Amino acid sequence: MKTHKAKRVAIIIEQVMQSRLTDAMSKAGVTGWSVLPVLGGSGSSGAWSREGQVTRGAGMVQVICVVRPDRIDALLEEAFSVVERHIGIVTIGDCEVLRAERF
Amino acid sequence: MKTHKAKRVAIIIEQVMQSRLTDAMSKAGVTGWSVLPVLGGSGSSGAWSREGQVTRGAGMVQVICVVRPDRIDALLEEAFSVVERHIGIVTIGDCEVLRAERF
Amino acid sequence: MKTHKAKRVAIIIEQVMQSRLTDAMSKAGVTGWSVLPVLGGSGSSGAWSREGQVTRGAGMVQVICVVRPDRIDALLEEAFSVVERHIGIVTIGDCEVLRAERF
Amino acid sequence: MDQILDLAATNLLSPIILSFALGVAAALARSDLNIPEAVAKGMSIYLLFAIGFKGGVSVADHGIDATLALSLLAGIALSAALPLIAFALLQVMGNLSRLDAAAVAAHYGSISIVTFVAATSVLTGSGITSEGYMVAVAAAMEAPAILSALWLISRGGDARRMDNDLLREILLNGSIVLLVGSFFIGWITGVDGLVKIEAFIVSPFQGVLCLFLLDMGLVAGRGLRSSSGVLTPGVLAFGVVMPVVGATFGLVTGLLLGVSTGGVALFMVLSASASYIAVPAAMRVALPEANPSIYLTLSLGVTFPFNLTLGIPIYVAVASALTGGQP
Amino acid sequence: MDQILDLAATNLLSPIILSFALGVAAALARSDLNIPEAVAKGMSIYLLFAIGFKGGVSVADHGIDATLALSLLAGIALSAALPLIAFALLQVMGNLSRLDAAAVAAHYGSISIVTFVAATSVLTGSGITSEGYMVAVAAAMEAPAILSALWLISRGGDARRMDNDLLREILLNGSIVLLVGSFFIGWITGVDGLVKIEAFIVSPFQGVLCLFLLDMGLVAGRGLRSSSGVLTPGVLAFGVVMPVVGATFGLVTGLLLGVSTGGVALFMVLSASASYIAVPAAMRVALPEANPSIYLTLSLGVTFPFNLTLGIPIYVAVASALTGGQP
Amino acid sequence: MDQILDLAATNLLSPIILSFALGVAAALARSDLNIPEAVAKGMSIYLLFAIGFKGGVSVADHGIDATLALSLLAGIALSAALPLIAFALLQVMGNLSRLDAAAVAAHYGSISIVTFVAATSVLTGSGITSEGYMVAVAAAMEAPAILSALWLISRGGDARRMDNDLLREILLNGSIVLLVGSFFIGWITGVDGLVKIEAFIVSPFQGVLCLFLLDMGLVAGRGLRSSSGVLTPGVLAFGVVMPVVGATFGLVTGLLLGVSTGGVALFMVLSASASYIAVPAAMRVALPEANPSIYLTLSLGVTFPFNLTLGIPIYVAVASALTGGQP
Ligand SMILES: Nc1ncnc2c1ncn2[C@@H]1O[C@H](COP(=O)(O)O)[C@@H](O)[C@H]1O
Ligand SMILES: Nc1ncnc2c1ncn2[C@@H]1O[C@H](COP(=O)(O)O)[C@@H](O)[C@H]1O
Ligand SMILES: Nc1ncnc2c1ncn2[C@@H]1O[C@H](COP(=O)(O)O)[C@@H](O)[C@H]1O
Ligand code: NA
Ligand code: NA
Ligand code: NA
Repeated sequence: MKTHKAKRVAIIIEQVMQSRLTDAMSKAGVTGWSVLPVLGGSGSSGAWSREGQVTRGAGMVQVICVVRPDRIDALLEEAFSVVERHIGIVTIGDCEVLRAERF
Repeated sequence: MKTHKAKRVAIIIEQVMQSRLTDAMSKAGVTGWSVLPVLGGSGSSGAWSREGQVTRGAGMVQVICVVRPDRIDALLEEAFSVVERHIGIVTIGDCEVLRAERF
Repeated sequence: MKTHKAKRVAIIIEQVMQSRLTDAMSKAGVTGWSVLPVLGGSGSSGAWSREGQVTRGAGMVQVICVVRPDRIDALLEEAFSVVERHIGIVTIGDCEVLRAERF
Repeated sequence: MDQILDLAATNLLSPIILSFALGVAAALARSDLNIPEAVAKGMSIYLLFAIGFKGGVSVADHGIDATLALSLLAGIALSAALPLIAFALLQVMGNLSRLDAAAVAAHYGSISIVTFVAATSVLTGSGITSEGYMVAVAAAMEAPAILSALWLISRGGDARRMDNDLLREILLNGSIVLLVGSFFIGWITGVDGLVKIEAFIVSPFQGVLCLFLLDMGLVAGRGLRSSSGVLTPGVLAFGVVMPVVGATFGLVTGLLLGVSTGGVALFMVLSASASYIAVPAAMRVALPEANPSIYLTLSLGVTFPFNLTLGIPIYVAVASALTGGQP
Repeated sequence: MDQILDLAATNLLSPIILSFALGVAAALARSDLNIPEAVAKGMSIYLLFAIGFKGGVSVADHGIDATLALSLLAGIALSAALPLIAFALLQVMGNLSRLDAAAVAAHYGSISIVTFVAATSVLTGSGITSEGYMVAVAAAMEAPAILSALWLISRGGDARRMDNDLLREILLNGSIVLLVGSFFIGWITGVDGLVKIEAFIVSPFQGVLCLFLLDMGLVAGRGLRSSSGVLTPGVLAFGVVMPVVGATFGLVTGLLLGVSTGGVALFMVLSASASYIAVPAAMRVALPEANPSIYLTLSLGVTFPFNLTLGIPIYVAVASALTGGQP
Repeated sequence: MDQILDLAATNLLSPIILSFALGVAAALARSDLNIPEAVAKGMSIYLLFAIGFKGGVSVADHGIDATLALSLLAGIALSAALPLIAFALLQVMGNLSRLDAAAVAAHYGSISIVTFVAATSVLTGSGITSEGYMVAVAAAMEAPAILSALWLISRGGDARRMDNDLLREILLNGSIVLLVGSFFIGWITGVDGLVKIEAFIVSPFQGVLCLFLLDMGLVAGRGLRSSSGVLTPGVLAFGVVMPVVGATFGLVTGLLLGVSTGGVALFMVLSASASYIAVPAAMRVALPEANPSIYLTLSLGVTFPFNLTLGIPIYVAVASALTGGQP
């Protein structure tokens, strides 16, 4: 099948920052993303888990965003401005997509 | 460690289409996949979120499928026939796997 | 933006093995990971789903771990010792990361 | 008229409606208040189980009415016919594409079980009884509208919308199975069974309904916020006119069947209400090109609040007036 | 015999059993009815907390029976011994590998707390009392069976199945901790404590149990559908024979201990029932090569419904007959 | 003194506290017992809705006290002032960075609604009444502390911590909206409304609180286990000293306002308690460099259990002694 080159950006970020991140992504002209739940994890700031949590301050989500390669710089610029002072991790991978006309 | 080349296909698709997609994948000879929850997202058809939803018509999932490179075309063919008329996004990435004999 | 090469390891493993896996990863000097929920799937040992489950024996999770390329071998060695006798699947992909100093 | 106003006022200031309003207000003000999906689904399962069970017990208690079978058939006919009327009305009032119009029409032929539940609360509160089997009528009215709407589309030359998998999904969707199943459980176990689980399915029912409507309000408010602009004035008006049209058909049906005052009111409510749980799923499978923002916003954001606040008191008052019962 | 049939009939037509049947039927018909995992887990926590608490209150109320310690020891012995019998029986009846047989055996030595809960419901419904500390016996019987089964395997030369982490996981698994913990809370706070939370843990209990069994039915039905063919006729038969064998051991134990009619019945039920929550997790860690479809389907799809429908009434009737109590 | 000990003993052996202790013990012993996030969130929504509603009904029932507005203002002032005191105290007692100290201070100016709920349980159990509008005071005290703490930081030259989005998130966070919203619903519907949903929001309340505190215990225990070492002895001591200091301010405020014995006790409890739900979220946005382990562990792992076990009985006894009420 005919596929097209694209970039898959995965940003693991604190849940409280999610809307700020997606707003910034919109500003960078990115129109599509998906948010995936994260159950727990560990990093330089220690371990955490969602189990039984009611506080709204804990917990991270993963925002996945598939973009055309030429949009990646604007996206990273904006995303970085949000994650800069916050914990979290941004990865960028190459991928192929079907139906590139859709995004 | 010894690793083997494979393809990682990630399909974000409406939940109502999940069983149709996995049935189609079985038909294409794919025997292994995993389904991950998606909390929300945004695209050309607007934004959505799972929060508080009881309708069965909303919401997407991500189907992840690691396949041997030679199976990828049959898989995409079948997957495409399902997602064709529906919203959703299909990405294919290169990866290495441990224990290739298992799939 | 300046990015750095890294490896993204995704391990789909039974939930009962999760803490054993992350303990092994710590032993291999890996300090960061995230755990994502998996709703269901299918493989050589049949199909499964989390729906309505109360048993603690069923269900898998996906552990995602972004590491510096030079750490990958130690990580796979340790991860393999845990998944060896168990069902599950380990994929390794190339990626770029922002803020490499953080991990 | 005074009666209607009275009933409407009591209704508007009930904990149930105020909870819904709180949800809408919180969502419009962009509060982060939200109810987890699993909890919302759990509450909807509770409500379906409770309402089905109580309906079954009532049938066990009062025996089968001669009109039960007729009522079921009438419900199926209403559900199948209303989409045609809705579709025609949309041609006149809205400027929707055929696909969008058919998808909307399917929702209005089918029913909203929460509206039904809210109406039974109002009836109980006013001391008006109704036939226990109306729950079964509600279940019977869920699916036929979907088939009607798909038939409308296929008539337009657009084929292959339906297959066996979809048919099974429509007929055996979770709400129907749970409603019908618990109805039979209630019927079989009768009052003895009810006594055992009364403290679970009767006493806390109103309270759970409050939290559930809080959630519905949150979802409706979020929908209105993000889909503002999707609905033209004509389509918006349809969201208020169609329930009244539907209720009229329900009224005539109920009067012809000769059911009780409460039964007539519930026929009106079922005909007036629009599906929100089951039909959207069928539409996503069969008519994926139809815009979900339109039918979800119209059903949950316009018609549901209309029925909840004004519709139900009106239907109850009209049914009371025309059957000689008192509201 | 008449007694048994009566009890069985009442039991079969109770809301609890019918809810389970509805779940199985919905799953077999491939309805999309399902209860979210979080809600199912929430209900199981509620049931464990309530049953433990009530057991503790009952001990606080009636004082410690001289047989409490003996009953606990007997429970541990039963749990440790039954896997050996199950394993031997499987060698005769089934054609399972040693690993699969050991994994299955572990499940049958351990207990199913939902079966226990359903049995106490039947006892309460029949006006038969039982020792409050039977809840503690249930908790004590959860883990020893796992150790027995692992010993069976290690005897076969297969070592390194057990480590300290696993031992801690087995002994401190969530159900044991919650059951024992709430038992002590009930014991400490006594009837005063019960009065405070009665409206939560007593009144709605039966209703929650209905929805929980609906969920168990859905999961069992889905399991039966997807694992049909996994179980040979011999293994299937084991799923019905073993509970009867276990119940017989439980019966003898209960009679020797001289506990009440209800106590004897519960010893039978605990011995007859097979774990579904805790043991599968231990097996996945220690015996990953054993096929989970076999033990899960057998435990939840065969033995659980057997006990729920026929087993419990039989055990209660037999216990009544042999202790001179009336069912 | 005897009174205090009595009250403390009754309190310590209540199902609520024992459930919390069970949770802590299970987590410290590394049991896998856990309550799903969705269920925990569902319970917290239930508790907020119930407590708000009951407060509103009580206001509807007893009329508006002349001191209502004064109490609200006093609450806002307390919430704004306490962070300054906490910050100063931390400079003396701990060795935290300015950022960490400000983040901790924000938590102690704000309030813990579960502590408030537990205190009302103790009051009800002791037959002490309190003003229904104290729920509104609780809601009013949630947010000002956050603004105070951010002001503290901005004074240190560190700017741009606050924007309109954050301000909206703080003022319209889910707990405030639900608490205030259900307070108004209760107020509007009054006793009539309460009667309708009493079986849901009153009767099972204590029981739900038990399970919720079990969950809080599990989370607190896990936090203590993984953050042991994060807190220096000085900071740990702050976690016990600050509530007493806060309670003293609350006491004086309550006495000056002339509210009832229960009202004074609740002013003490609100001032003594530290936020756990809303403030952490604001801190993660505005002060991401502050270490969450410090404020979460201190608030949930130290101050919450202190208030729950010893604090509340002391505050109630002191309030009783100084207002001439009896505990
Ligand atoms: N290398 C990594 N791979 C995957 N997830 C990570 C990694 N590092 C951090 N995370 C996630 O980000 C959270 C915060 O990381 P940190 O800022 O290092 O404490 C962790 O708890 C993980 O959930
Ligand atoms: N570029 C993208 N990256 C990640 N997810 C996407 C993307 N585009 C669409 N999606 C997901 O697919 C859904 C439907 O997309 P669309 O058909 O564009 O409305 C969105 O709501 C997202 O959850
Ligand atoms: N090729 C695959 N791609 C994605 N997930 C897989 C794959 N194979 C197995 N899995 C996941 O791992 C589980 C166990 O696989 P198996 O050991 O093959 O039965 C499956 O149920 C899936 O959730
Ligand atoms: Na309708
Ligand atoms: Na057993
Ligand atoms: Na405070």
